[in-house]
Amino acid sequence: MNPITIIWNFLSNTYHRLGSPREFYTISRYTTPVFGALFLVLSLIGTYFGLFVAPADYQQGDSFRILFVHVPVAWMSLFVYVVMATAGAIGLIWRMKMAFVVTICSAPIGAAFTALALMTGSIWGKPIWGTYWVWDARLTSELILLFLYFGIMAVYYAFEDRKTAEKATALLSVVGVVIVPIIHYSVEWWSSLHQGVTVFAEGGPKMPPEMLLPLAFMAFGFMFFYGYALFLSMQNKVLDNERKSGWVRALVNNKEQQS
Amino acid sequence: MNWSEFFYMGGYAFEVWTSWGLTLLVLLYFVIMPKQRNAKIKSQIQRQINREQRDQGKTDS
Amino acid sequence: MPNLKVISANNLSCVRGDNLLFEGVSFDVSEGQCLHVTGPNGCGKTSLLRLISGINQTETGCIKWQGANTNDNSLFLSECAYIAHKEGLKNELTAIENLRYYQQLDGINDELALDDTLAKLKILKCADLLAQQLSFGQRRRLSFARLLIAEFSLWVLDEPFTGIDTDGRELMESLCVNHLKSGGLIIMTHHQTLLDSPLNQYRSELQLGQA
Amino acid sequence: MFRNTSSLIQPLVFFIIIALLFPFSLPAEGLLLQRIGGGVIWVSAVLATMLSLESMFHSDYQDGTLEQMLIHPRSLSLAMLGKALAHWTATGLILTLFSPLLCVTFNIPSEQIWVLFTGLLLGTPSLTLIGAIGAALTVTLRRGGVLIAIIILPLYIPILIFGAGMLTQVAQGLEVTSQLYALAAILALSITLAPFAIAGALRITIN
Repeated sequence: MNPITIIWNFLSNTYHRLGSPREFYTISRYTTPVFGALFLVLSLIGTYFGLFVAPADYQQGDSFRILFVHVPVAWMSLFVYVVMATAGAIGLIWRMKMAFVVTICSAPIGAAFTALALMTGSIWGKPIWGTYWVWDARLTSELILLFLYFGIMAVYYAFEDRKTAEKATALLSVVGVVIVPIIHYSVEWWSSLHQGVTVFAEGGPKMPPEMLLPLAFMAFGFMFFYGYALFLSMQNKVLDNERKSGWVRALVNNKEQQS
Repeated sequence: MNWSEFFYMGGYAFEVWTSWGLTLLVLLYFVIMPKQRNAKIKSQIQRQINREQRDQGKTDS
Repeated sequence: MPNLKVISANNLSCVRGDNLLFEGVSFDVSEGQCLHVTGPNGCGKTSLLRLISGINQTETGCIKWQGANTNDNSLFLSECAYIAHKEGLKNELTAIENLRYYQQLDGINDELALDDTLAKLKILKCADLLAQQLSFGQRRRLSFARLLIAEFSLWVLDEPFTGIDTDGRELMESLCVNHLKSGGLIIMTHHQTLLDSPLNQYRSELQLGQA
Repeated sequence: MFRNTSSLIQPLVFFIIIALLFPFSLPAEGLLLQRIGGGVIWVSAVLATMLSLESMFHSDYQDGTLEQMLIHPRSLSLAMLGKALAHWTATGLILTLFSPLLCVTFNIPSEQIWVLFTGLLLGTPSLTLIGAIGAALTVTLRRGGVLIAIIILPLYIPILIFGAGMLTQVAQGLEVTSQLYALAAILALSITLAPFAIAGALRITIN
């Protein structure tokens, strides 16, 4: 058997196992702590290098240290959106139950990342621009992204029937992901009309390695955090959705008897 | 390295620590909230099972 | 017989919220047969009809028309007519305009056939009244008229005999019998017995929701 | 043939009233209105389109004709494209035709009126098509109006930016061809993709 076949078999096996709520629950009980631990290790290293080792920026002084939370969080806000929409598309096309759970559980996390990116961005903006808010292209697109997340969450909670809600949410997230690039370009063009805005200079064109290193650690750390938080929330959703099934009841009952 | 100097952050203490603090709060929320919810859902299901068992006992007798 | 029209369902189920309405429902209906779906309120009769007619997608099992899956099957859709509680009539249009709309959707343009159909259902005198001016029974008859304007083989009828007078019921029963005699299929719900109805001899029963 | 004339007039009246609220809420400077008038008209058009969306599928859903469309052998997405364009002629097109009149009351110079008119003509069909996705998603909900706004307004931003931005460009004496192309591209994209999303949304929500 050649290695590609082995990898393919492994992937398709994982896909099918993750597609079943019960299998997902079993697997996630092992993977979730691993994600949590990876997040802790990576973000602690990143924090150490970011706050203690990296020298102060020659222009922005120590305020640039906001970058180590702001930039990863801003990246994640988009990353989560893409994951959410991809999962939504998978759910709609292949009718995969667990894909909808990914979509629905991602939305609040993505919204929180987006809100964080906005808040840290405007706090950082105060010393740099002299004001909390400027109609900068990136901040504005991020704000619109936040409203897209709100819309997606609102749709999910508007429907009484869970399956309808899941599919409607998935459809809206797919529609959103088509429009996000258009929003991005339109906002960029629009902000170029508003002259006089100082454009973010993130430590010059080339980032020195002592800044890049902690940023990379933090970025990967946040990615694992997303995995960790997503799995925690998906476990709850699965328990809630499948509360009438035998395996959930057995699981709860066993826990009770052990304690 | 001097700790008070570290917390002073070259005069940007407020900006840096609110940003990092807010991030930490949000991260904590997404860890603590699901864990609490998990316990809640499980106890709900447990109560449901207990109710059904009691109900069954009644109909049997 | 290769051309015998038959609809067969296998292992259908319906879940609403957390409630399982029915599962493992299977049946076969072929030419000249009428499937009578019975069961208490809320047992999923209407949901079953909506699955059959293709408004809702099947979660489990499948429905086959002439051996082919009915999902996105335009041959099936063009041969199946579904008459629901909601009559599918536009209030702002007259009776004949409503009927003409459906006729033209099916690509036919035959003014005479419209009049004939209305006459068959004895509502020709209402032809130029707005649908909102019709009585409930007249609206039922008008929605029934839709079955006759194109060549549908399978009629899916949700409580066709409610809200109409005895005369109307007899009329509709005779239309159904004619349809069955000419090789049509009917799947219907009706909360009362059909034992004393002329449909009885074509009838087979599917009971939902026996606990 | 319009049997329901009130639904034809309501969005138009709403459009004009919103636009006329602005002069009352702004300082009395003729120049200010002239400068922001185009943006005001665009915002009013967006709001008027959005208001009309809730009723787009509502009566069809209530009387059961929408279900019948769902199970008709003809393509649902094509039917929805037709439906959206018909809806547009009764809302967006009429707003566009009336917009020069509002421009006159705002003292907008005539070369800008043309730009605004063309922009609305290209932009409002996209507004209706994208909005119809939201209308289809919320058709079964009893209180869908606010939800439509939350879903749809963020998606309207690019159209608003290019449409209103053209006026700023013209006022500065710059070319607007690239924005016109952008609006046309968005329209082409909405015509090709939105009908599928509308049809998909209806199949999901109607059950």
